[in-house]
Amino acid sequence: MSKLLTITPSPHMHQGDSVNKIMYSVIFALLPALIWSFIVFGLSAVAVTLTAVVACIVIEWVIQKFLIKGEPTIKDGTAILTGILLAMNVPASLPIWIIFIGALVAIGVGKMSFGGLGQNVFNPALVGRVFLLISFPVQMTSWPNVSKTLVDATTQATPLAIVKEGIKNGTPISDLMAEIPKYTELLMGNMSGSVGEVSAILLLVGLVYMLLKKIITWHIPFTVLGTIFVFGGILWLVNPDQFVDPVFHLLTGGAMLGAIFMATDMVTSPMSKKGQIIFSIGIGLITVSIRTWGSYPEGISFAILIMNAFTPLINNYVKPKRFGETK
Amino acid sequence: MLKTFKIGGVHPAENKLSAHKAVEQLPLPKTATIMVAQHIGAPSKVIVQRGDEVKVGQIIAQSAGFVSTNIHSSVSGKVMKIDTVVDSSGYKKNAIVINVVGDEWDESIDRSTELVTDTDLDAKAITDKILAAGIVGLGGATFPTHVKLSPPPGMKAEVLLINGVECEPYLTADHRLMLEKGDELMVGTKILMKALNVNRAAIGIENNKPDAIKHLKELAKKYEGIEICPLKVQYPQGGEKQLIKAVIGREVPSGALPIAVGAVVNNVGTALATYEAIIKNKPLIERIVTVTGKSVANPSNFMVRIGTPTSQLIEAAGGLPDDTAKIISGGPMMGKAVSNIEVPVTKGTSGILIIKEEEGHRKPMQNCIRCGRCVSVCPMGLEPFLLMTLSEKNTWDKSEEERVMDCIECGSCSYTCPANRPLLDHIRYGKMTVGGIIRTRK
Amino acid sequence: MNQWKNFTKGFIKENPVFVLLLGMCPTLGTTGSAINGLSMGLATTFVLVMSNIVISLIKNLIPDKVRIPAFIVVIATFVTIVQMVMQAYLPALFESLGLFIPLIVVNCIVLGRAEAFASKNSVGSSAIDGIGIGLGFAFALTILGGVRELLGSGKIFNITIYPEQYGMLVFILAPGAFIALGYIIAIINRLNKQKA
Amino acid sequence: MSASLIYTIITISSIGITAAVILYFTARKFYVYEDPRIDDVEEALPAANCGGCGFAGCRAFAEAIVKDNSLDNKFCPVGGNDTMKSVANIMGLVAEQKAPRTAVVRCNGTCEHRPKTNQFEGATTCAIMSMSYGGDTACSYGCLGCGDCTTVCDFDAIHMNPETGLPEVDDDKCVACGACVDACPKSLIELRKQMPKHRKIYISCRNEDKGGPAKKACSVACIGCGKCEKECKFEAITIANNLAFIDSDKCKLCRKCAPVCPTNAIQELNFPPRKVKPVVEETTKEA
Amino acid sequence: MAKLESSFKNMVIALFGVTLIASAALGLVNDATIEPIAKAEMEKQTNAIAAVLTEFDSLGIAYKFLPSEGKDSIQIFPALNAEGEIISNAIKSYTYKGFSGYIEVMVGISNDGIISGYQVLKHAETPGLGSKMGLWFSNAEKPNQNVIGKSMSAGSLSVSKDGGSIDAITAATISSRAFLDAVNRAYSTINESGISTQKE
Repeated sequence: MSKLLTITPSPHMHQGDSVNKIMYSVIFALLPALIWSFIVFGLSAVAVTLTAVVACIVIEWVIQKFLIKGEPTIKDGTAILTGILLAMNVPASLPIWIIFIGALVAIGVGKMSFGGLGQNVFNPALVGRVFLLISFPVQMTSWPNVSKTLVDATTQATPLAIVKEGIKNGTPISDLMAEIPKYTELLMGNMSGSVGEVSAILLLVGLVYMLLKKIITWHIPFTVLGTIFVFGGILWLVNPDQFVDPVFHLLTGGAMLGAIFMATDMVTSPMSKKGQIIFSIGIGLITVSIRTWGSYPEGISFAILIMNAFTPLINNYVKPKRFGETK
Repeated sequence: MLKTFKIGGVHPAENKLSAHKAVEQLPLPKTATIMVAQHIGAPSKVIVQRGDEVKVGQIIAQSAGFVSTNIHSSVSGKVMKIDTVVDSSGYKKNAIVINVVGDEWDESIDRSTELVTDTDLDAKAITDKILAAGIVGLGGATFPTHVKLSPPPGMKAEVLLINGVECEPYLTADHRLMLEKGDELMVGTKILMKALNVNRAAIGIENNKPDAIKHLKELAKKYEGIEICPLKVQYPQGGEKQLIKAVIGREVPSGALPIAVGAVVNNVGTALATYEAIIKNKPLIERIVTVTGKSVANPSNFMVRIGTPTSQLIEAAGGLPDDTAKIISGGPMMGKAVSNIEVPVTKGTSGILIIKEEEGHRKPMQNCIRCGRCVSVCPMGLEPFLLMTLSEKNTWDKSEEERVMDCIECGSCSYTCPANRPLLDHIRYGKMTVGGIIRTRK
Repeated sequence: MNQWKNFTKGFIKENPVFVLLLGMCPTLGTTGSAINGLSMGLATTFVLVMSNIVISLIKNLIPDKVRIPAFIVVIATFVTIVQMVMQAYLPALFESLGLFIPLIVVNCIVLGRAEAFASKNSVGSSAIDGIGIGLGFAFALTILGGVRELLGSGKIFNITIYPEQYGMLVFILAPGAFIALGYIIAIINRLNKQKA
Repeated sequence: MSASLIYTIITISSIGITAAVILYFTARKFYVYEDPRIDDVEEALPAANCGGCGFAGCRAFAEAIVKDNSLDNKFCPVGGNDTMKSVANIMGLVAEQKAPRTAVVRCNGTCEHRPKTNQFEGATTCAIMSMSYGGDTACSYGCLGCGDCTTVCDFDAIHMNPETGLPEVDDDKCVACGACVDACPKSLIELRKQMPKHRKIYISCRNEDKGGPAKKACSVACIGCGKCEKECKFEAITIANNLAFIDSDKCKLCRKCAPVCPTNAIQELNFPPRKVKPVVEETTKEA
Repeated sequence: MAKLESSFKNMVIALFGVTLIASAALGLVNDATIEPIAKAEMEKQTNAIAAVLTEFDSLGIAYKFLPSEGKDSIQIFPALNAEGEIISNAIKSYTYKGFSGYIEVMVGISNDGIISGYQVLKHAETPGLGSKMGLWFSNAEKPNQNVIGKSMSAGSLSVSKDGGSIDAITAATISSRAFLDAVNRAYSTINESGISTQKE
């Protein structure tokens, strides 16, 4: 025989899934919500998204090629995903140069500083987003008005911001609710907010797709949303005049986007199912706490980043159930 | 709901290409190379010399300890040499090479096919005879069977499990055995029950072999105490601990043997070999081997004498295809890629699998993305990603703490890893090293 | 020891901030601008030099078991003097550094030099060591302050480089201090590695 | 003098006195004696913490020396005789002098000498490869080329040569700590006595097969023919298990053995070029 | 000279000596700087007052007044003209309604209710947003956001969102409201105290 026999230790079969496939499937799952946001916010959203994606790819390539001097791995789709998620977390009206800085921070600080794919402690897109939020608070909280996008963008507060300010001023919840869109509209995607926050229902479509493709399991998204619902609900039951109702919590802000696409980021979430549930409960509690008592109207980004920091600890202490373990 | 184990598991494509092929007798080889170490434990002691004439079934190497067993000549002829030969791993191992002349069987062996359903030997005598016949676990682990039949003091077997799961993709040897030698299997099981002094036995079969389940269920009516237990198709259903969990719902504690929960597991092949040894006085000199693979012209099941070179089996199944990348001895999940096409069949060879070029190579390794799939598929509830890292960093004490020794090397982790990381390679190394450390501690 | 080497080691090779990672509290807290960093660095330098001199003078009078309290008292005295003088004559600077001046007492650079150097060496060497390390500290704080000020508000020493609206606020805040420090240390490590 | 000044002096001074009293009694109560020689010995050691001495690190080594108060079987390979001498001075003992050693790699199975018979695709560490397979060549004794020895070296003294696929020791950097010796699953690395100008002559092979298979697997394998053994006047060469071995403590670097080897398995390094009969040159070229 | 041993006598004497000298040094420096420090503090306050009041000759005696709304008393610094009449007041006002709570503002209001200037003394508002109030409300080029020169006598100030005349800081309406709350409190306190109308 002319060819050499290959020798490898077992197993000799592989499921055939790859990092690339997973990443591109997640991107695919994001598309409906992304396309809807293009329709709602128009060209500015397209520009923001394109800039973020291209910037992420270029920055990752430059860092890998010239700083780390390794083999660039941009083809695995993670940079594209980070770019899309970053774009979905900022207002569509954000100036291009700011989103570029966001991409630089997301990839440069959030990902490559830790050693690249798989090594990062924090979700890179959220690192970028929070960096921008702290650095450029004005631009990052000027949301284009959905209903007037085709004309010139005027700014409008997000439902969460309206409620937050209202409560601060002592306006009763019932009056505030009149100011914000109806729940059905929130679900369909008719509120001001970040590029990717607008349509809860299309994000849910993405979730269903990812669950069917077995890219993620139900544990993280359902626990995060469930915790937000339950904790928000408890507060609401205690005093419906002081606290908004739980459905409002679920439908507004980045709750859906965060729970479905950001918290489930494999790299920064715990490995075991038990750990994932602890992680998700933490996110839910911190999110509602920040929304209710914190100084920012929305808190899921911070909540996810905070729990990201706990992930190694959770991984260390929460072990899967061992076979043959006696309780 | 079908019974199964509870933690982890995967479901690889089954590819049972040769399931409908009846077992054929493979012609005798020209020379038989019989390895001296064919089982777990001490290598046997060679008792023949160069130039000796041997008969089929004649003992040529003797058990050299409690965990060891006898080896018999599978052919008749002349001992050509006793020397080292390259085995499947590329290392040189001792072997007895016999030049085959004719097919002359030892007189004590009963070669008739008539079914005898009972033996008057007692438990001790059965166990002794199993040792004398050189029977080892034929599922692949090759653990000497007589050791399994001798529970340590203070322990008592309650149930005998016969493993007809055959969860490895491609392999069909056990499947064919159950279909074609059902009665002998049943009698063998009864004998093993007698040896263990238990009155309950269960044969676990994966649900993808409905004909075998039906056939054995029919037969089981005749044999008291044997039940047939269909199991969900889930890899590694055939793992000893997984099978026990699935069939009787008990979990073997970490580091303990199945006997700790009152179970003894034997392969269907072992049960058949027991029947032949006890009833027909025939030692373990041949076994059923599946020769298969997507590129193989004629995937088949052969009855093969121990010591036959692999090349002869492949030839019988239609020859070695041109685009062969790997030849695997055993199944695709736990089998071993052989370095050399001439390696002989041993007692543990359950199949010869030929893998095509496009499926035969590992994809480039990527960074771990901590997706946690290895954790969710591990049937032992371990964290393969962690064990691999610990192994790479040589942190053995932590590795032991994380129960690296519990790994059953089923390969589910490597199979499922989207980043193509060689998890099992590193874990196996960790297991070997930690095992060595534990032994020196004692 | 070569006195020149003794003096220069504090800048890069044994830079208290970038290499030894000492005195992080004032480093992160006071470097919102280059001028604040520089002032804090100089204040620390003064305390460092004075305490080094005094400690090397009295080193043989102090029994081993009470040396730490004695050193701390010496250091605390000089810090308090700095604080009072600054409050009296530089009230604006005192306003922005106020909280961190008393903390110089427990700045491990000062006690560290006292313990590791001044208590074993002559007055002259100790003074030079104090100046070197102190200026290295001031240098590090100024660089960090400059970087933060430049990135955060587009200025350096209050001279506008680019319009403030393009500044990244986070660099003025505490997280920016960590990020900037981290990357400066990375660059210094890289430079040191290349040299080696 | 103002009142505040007096108050200051009184309060601070009384704090000082109280502290001194407390410290004095605390120091007496919690007095712990630690042999100051441990610190001294540790300071004399090279602080490489490589474990070459067999202890967990330099501190552990120092503690062991002071505790046992002897230098038997204790040697720091990194610092060598100088370090041991200064340690001995601290301890007031006599240091055992050891000849300095360096590591050599006893395999010369480059790609051309030793053709591949298989293609290995598992995890690329020698340990894992040797655990599951003898290697990807017909010689199951030779270098696997995955570089386990290079990763364990704390002194940057051993590197893979990408052309030959074999590791090479940097004599100037090697301190003979033995980390690579332990790391090599094939036990190919040997610590040999350091000769003048780093001259070395050794059997660059560990193949214990009989002549035929050995030669077939690798063209420069030692076939255990014994010619070198007969040639050596100093009884430095012994043959065991079809394999020759040159004892570096007995070898006088006469170089008589190398030309007689039929397979060129004897490696000579850092020698001046040979002025010998062209016949030998011929054979060298052929190999 | 060898190091002193750690005997009881040595330890006590050494530490006593060190503390004695140190405290003496400290006391001396304290005595020397006590006046400049007081002067600097004074100057700081005077500067703040001077920054918010346009024209005055001297400062009257500062006093504190507890407004009917609010829990803390407010410090008022009356400014006098050459004749010793109060022409305006600098009021150290506060609010708790800031985005991050407490804000302290020095506001200068003339007797006829015109705001002559303000200075934010203490705040913890979001940098880049609420923190801009120091400049935002004194921008002479943007009449809609400038409070200086506005008359308080017509009623309290409020942001345009709440129907008032002042444009809030972009994306920091709460801080803006809080700021105006502090300004309004300053005016109402002055009115309540009634001292501005009294002549001394």
